[in-house]
Amino acid sequence: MKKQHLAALQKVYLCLIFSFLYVPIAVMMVFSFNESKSRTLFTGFTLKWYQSLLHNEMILEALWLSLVVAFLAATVATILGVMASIGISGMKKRTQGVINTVSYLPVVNPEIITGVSLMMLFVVYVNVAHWLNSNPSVPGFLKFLPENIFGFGTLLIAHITFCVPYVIFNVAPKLRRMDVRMYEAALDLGCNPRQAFFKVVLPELMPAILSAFLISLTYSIDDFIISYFSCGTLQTLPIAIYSMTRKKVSPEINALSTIMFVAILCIILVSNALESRSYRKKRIKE
Amino acid sequence: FAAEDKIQVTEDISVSADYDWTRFKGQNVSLNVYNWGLYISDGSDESVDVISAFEELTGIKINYTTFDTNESMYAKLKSGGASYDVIFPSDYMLGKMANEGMLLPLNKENIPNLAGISELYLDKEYDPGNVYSVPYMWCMVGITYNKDMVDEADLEQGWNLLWDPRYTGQILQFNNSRDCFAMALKTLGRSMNPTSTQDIDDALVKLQEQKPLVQAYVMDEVFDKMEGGEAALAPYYTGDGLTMIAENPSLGMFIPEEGTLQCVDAMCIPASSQNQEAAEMFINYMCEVDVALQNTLFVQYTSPVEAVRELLPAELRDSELMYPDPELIERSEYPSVISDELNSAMDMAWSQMKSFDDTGNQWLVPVFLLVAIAMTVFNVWRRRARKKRRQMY
Amino acid sequence: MIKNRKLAAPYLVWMVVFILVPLAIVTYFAFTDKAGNFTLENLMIIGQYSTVFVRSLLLAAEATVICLVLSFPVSYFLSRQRAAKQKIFLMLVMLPMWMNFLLRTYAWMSLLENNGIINRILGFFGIGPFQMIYTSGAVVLGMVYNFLPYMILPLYTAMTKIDNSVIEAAQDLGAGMFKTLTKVLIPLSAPGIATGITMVFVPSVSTFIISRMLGGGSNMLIGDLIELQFLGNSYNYNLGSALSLVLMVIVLLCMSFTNGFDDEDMEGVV
Amino acid sequence: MSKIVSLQNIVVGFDGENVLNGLSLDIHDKEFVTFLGPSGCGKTTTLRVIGGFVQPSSGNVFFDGQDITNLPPYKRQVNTVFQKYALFPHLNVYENVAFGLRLKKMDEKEIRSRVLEMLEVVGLKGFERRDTTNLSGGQQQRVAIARGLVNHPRVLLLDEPLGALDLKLRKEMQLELKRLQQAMNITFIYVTHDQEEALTMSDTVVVMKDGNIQQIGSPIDIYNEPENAFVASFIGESNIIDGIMLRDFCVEFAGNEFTCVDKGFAHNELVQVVIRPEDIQVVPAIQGQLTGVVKEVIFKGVHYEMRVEQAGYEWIIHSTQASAPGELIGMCIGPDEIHIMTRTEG
Amino acid sequence: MSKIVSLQNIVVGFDGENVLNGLSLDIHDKEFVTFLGPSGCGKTTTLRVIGGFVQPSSGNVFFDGQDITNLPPYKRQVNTVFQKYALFPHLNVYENVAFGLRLKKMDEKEIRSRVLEMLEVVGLKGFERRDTTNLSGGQQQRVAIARGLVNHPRVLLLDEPLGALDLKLRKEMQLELKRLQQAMNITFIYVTHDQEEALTMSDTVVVMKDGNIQQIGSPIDIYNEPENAFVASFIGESNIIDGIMLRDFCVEFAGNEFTCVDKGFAHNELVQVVIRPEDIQVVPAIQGQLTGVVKEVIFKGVHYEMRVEQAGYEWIIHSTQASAPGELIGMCIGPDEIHIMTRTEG
Ligand SMILES: Nc1ncnc2c1ncn2[C@@H]1O[C@H](COP(=O)(O)OP(=O)(O)OP(=O)(O)O)[C@@H](O)[C@H]1O
Ligand SMILES: Nc1ncnc2c1ncn2[C@@H]1O[C@H](COP(=O)(O)OP(=O)(O)OP(=O)(O)O)[C@@H](O)[C@H]1O
Ligand SMILES: [Mg+2]
Ligand SMILES: [Mg+2]
Repeated sequence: MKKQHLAALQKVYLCLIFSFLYVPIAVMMVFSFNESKSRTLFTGFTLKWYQSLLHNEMILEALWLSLVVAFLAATVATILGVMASIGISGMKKRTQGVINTVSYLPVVNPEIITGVSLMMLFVVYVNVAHWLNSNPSVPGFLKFLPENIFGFGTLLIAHITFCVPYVIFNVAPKLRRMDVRMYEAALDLGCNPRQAFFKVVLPELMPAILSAFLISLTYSIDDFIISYFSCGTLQTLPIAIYSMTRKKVSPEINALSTIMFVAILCIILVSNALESRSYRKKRIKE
Repeated sequence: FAAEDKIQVTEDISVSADYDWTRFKGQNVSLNVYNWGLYISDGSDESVDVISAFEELTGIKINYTTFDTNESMYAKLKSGGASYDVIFPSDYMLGKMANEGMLLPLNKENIPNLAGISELYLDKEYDPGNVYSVPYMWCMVGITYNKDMVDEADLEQGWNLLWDPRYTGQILQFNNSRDCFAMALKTLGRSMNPTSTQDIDDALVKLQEQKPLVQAYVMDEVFDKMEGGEAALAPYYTGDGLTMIAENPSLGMFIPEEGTLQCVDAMCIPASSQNQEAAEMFINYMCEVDVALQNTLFVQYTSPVEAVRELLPAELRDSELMYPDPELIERSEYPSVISDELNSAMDMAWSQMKSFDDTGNQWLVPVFLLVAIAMTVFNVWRRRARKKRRQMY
Repeated sequence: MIKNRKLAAPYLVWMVVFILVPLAIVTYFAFTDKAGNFTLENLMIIGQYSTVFVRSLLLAAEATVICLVLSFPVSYFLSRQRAAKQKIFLMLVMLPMWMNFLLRTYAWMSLLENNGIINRILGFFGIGPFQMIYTSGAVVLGMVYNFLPYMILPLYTAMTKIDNSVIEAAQDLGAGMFKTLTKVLIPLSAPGIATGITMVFVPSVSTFIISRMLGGGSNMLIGDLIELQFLGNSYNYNLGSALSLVLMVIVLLCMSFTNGFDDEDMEGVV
Repeated sequence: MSKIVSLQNIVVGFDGENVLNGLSLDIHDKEFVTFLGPSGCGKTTTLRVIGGFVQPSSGNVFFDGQDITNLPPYKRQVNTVFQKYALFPHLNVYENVAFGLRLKKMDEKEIRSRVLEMLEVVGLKGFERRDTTNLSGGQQQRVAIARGLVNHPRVLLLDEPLGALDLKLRKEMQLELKRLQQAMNITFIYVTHDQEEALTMSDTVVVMKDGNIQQIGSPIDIYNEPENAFVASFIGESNIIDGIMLRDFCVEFAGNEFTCVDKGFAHNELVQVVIRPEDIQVVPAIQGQLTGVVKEVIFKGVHYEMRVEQAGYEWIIHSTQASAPGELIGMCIGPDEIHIMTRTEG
Repeated sequence: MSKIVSLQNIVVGFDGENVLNGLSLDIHDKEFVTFLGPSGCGKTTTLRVIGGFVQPSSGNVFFDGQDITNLPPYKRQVNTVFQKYALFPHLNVYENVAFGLRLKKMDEKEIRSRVLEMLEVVGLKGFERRDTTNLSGGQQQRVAIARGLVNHPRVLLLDEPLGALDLKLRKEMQLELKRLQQAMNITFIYVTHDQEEALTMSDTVVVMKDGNIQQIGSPIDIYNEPENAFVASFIGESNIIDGIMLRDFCVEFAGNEFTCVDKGFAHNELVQVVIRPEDIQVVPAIQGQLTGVVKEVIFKGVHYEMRVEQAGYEWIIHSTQASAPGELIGMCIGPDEIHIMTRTEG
């Protein structure tokens, strides 16, 4: 009896929490179909914001930039992070501790500090380059440093910097827990160490690597503060949105978010369905 | 206008023909333009896209981005965080930047349209002789009000209306120290530009007095709030007031009789620009009558280009908000460039007002820091010791 | 296994150049004045902003505690579901994180305003309107909303490692629901709690967007203050760096109490 | 001996399938009772019903005469040693054992003396401050037992406590558990799927299959007098052959008539005959009641295991003398060694 | 039979302690060799030396007469079945088995036929596309074996492959492994700490202790003629008693003289006597060569295990007849059952 009450209570509670999480998103989606620009009164159904979204170059460009940066940053961060995890796993405990602690800094530091400190690094670099290039007593071959670095490069560097630690924290524990015998088995069956790495260790780490990649992607696409300080004259999607939230968010942005939400939901559902189907197939065969 | 001395670029835009618009064609020149958000006729809401017209006309690619405050724009340039070719600072910021050598003197030969700009907006104290700047838009600070919520009779109070406790929680105030202090000083009967720390201290008292009445400190969020009927009163720029009124007819705006701030947003070329000539071409283009007209129609600020007024629809041409009484203008001031010292005093006062409690002891933070570091060290040591103890087994 | 330490070299270089050097620069700025001379003045000035600090820490702490209280049961329930269901629920928890942070907060504005959706609905029943937006409650709500998943996920990860039989063992030995919670569940999810607290507290204490959008800018938080130094009217890198440094120390201090830089604990963080 | 735990018509279902189908069982005080059965037969579930972790959908649980069906686990005078120990990883050995006592708000001094005493009993003196996670399997095992016993439960439930240990440790722990039960003088209810373990330790063995009880009895009864083929084959290796009961004391199987000691079956009743491998005597082929060909001989130390084919049936024979594979041997089976059961399906 | 693997004076140390102390050993082709010994005695290490995963600090490994001490694992004609299988979880059954062949860049068709053939041999036909993680322990086990065997290694190393399986499955797999080895006709080197397993499967058993070899021999030799007390006690239960060899064929122990079949010891040499529990006959007290009091009787199914105290020594006796605890019984030991060893320490 009591257990049933508890189960019901649990369901109600979960429902409440999830509706808390989804109410704002629902609002956003509903008002992407709103006839007027009002954010609080639904005056009628329309698809015009979706249409005009397709013609809003500013938003589309920002979206494109965000996607490109996110993919590049996530890819580089994943490669760098995986290599680092492997390298670190071979080090002494104490060295590992130091490296982990430093890697932790971007994670636990307020984003604003990471953003500002990176910007200051770039500024220092710009000043140094400027000094080198303009100081007549510096030999000519040293005057190659570009001064105008703010832009895509700095944005990418900033994103990679805050993504790598997440990759390491995802991959390193998996690597540590991985069964050494798996690697030995590969050697035993005729792999040389290199083959063993690519054929056994890497696939084994793949789920962790994949989730690290996804995490990096998420953080990178959503990042506003760090990008804000390092983007130069460029505009990522969050920056574009930020400049809008200070006026009035165009319902086009709601439309964009709705599209993105639906797209992500579809990806998740499809991948889940595929997985469970192959799982069921396996079951049936048994 | 004779058709032959005009080049028709688009249906709505023609530019003067005695200017070599095409000299950069095919050279892959691009300009980084840094302007206020929603401050140009960009093609949205069925307006005319003046930027793409410029691109078509000259073959110069415009990389257009926006900022939201003078200060963030300044910070970005100052830090070297980006290099722009054309920027749109306001008066006092323009003066500050010029003083700091951040702007290039303009080559006026490349900007013949300067001649079309009304004397009223030229040669002001922030940039004597317009060495660095060409005015782009002009406005004043007024008070928007919601007719359903505000008694018209109260408007007599002028700036003091913003200190009227009957509107507690209905007032939106600038989230911008400069404008807030200007208003506070005005109600004290002083110049809107602080001249001493005494001014700042007194204004601070005034602002702290006002704080309980204020619903929120906002900048451009004001559009959304006022149009949505979230608040009754909000001081803001006249041009934006016109936009708001157009969206929500129950809004009104007035300029207090005792005088107000007038503001100019001007076009300048930062020192880091690599394409001064192209930038000057852009500035000249923006001063074309057709272009200025379109921008004014979109932005609803007053264009300094004299010929524009005649081309405007009647309700704008005769609007008190767009072209106020010259006497009122006489009574108004431009924000001046103030010293670093006053500026940081103002900041301190501003953040004090925002955090509205009494100030703490200046030793608090260093002492706190030391304690924190000591505790951290102790903690790490303790953890290490515990680990060691565990490993003993 | 593959003990090729050289593989870490690129990252180590990266780490030094893009993590350590920037922090060193921040520290340098914090202890110098505009002319580049050593000074403690920046840190002294911060003393006058102590109310801002206290307010930020309090609000962040409030948000963290609320997140913890809300998430604990959620994570527990999730960790006791069947594997397939767990996956779906986890996705549901993570999905909002894919939506833009600013837009979600903006949506809350629509909900909370005086003429907002909630007040309209309440008005329909003849209640209200209430002033909800531009209160510190709204700020805390925004923090809770935005950072709740960061609390749920690490807690959940920690709890999946708790075997059901351990809970049953506690009951078997005479612990009722409350005692099981305090003596077994909470101690065993401690790593998750620690990570969660960090992941919620840190961004809460430094946010300036939430306080601006939902708090109406009336009450300044540390994040606002720092932003003001770097992007605002004040334009004072030195003070901004000093503020950042202090904030960083506070955060690291909190961290050192909750969490021992153990990357195992970080696993659940997504 | 009085009944201490009594299950009456317990039905438990998961996902619509009944795991226990109306199980009834009495357990006497101070006995060592073992539930024995193949994996999935419901042993753990039965234990969990007694412990209070599973609510039967019908039926009642009595403890010392009182109905405790709806009593939550923490109010029952029963303690459990879980399959994988379920020690609290955040507590050291001492605190693990003291856990139950602390909940009773006992005096710290008394707790101390009882915990130390109990640790001594299980042979873990001096391990108080050790982390449980660093202990070996056998040591963890003993902590789990001490943690249960220190509360002086009336009944201790043990769910395959030795499942994870290796053979040698397992044998040692079997003896130790038995000794403990006698020393503490309380009831142990023990779950295993290892028949040797069940025989070695128990006073009473409950053989289960598919949620039903197959047989309850002392180890000797169960081994020597299995009630059906399932019990016979599950308890030790057996030769189980279909036969016909020609008349009292005479049974026919494997194409031959044998005298036996059973009677009371119907005339020509179809029966099953159980013969333990060690009960078959190997004799020269001509002397055998049956003859067969040796297929395989495996040395098992104590004896040789031979598989002998006779008329299509493969006999398992344990003998101390090895015959060569391929050899024709005779087999003799004494009347005492033939055990007759009524034939059942499966 | 030729030597296929030969270890000479292998020394392996970890952390400054020698795990193997100059171990030498020859393994003959096509034999089933088992390393048997208590946990930590160096069995796995020896196997890893042969497999190439551990480099001995001194000594040589020969394979088919060639020194392969410095050859890396992937160049040795040896395959290993790891303790917990170490199957590749990202590959299905087929791909796991095909792994080694693919590395040899073999023709896809040939791979297919060999893999399928091998899966059939281990009884996993039809399981090709299954995920290894969903297989039962025994099935995983067989995949691991197939993965090794499909490469046609000259020697297959197996490290406690049955350690994780339950008793029933274990017994089945033992027979199956033996059958496989005979079918494939290659050398198996097998590690276990379960003496029953070693006896059941091996052609040769190598008994190890603390990195040294104690005895090498056939299961029967090892069981019946242990060379020292360690081997005797490790292989099955034993009564080991100090005695004195009075003269050839006559030994004194437990206060009595016994005839035996051993000779060649020095006069009055101190010896140890090994007697298996099942070799002691229980007789009425007056008829016994020794008399003792029954302390404990445990029913073990096939027999009763009795602990009998006689003059301070506790005898273990296996008997099919139970005596009552406390009873005075006589014990008889035939000359054949007495095994004499020179006395060693420990
Ligand atoms: N919580 C549960 N939910 C669903 N099915 C369950 C649950 N617990 C047990 N079962 C099912 O009930 C049946 C009996 O399980 P039980 O654990 O009692 O078996 P067991 O005899 O202890 O087996 P084992 O020897 O493997 O431990 C099994 O088929 C099992 O799958
Ligand atoms: N890589 C290693 N580092 C340090 N010590 C090791 C290592 N491998 C083995 N040892 C030590 O060497 C000794 C022998 O180990 P080995 O694994 O060979 O024993 P084993 O006979 O296989 O035992 P088990 O039956 O437990 O598997 C043990 O004391 C072990 O602790
Ligand atoms: Mg069970
Ligand atoms: Mg081993």
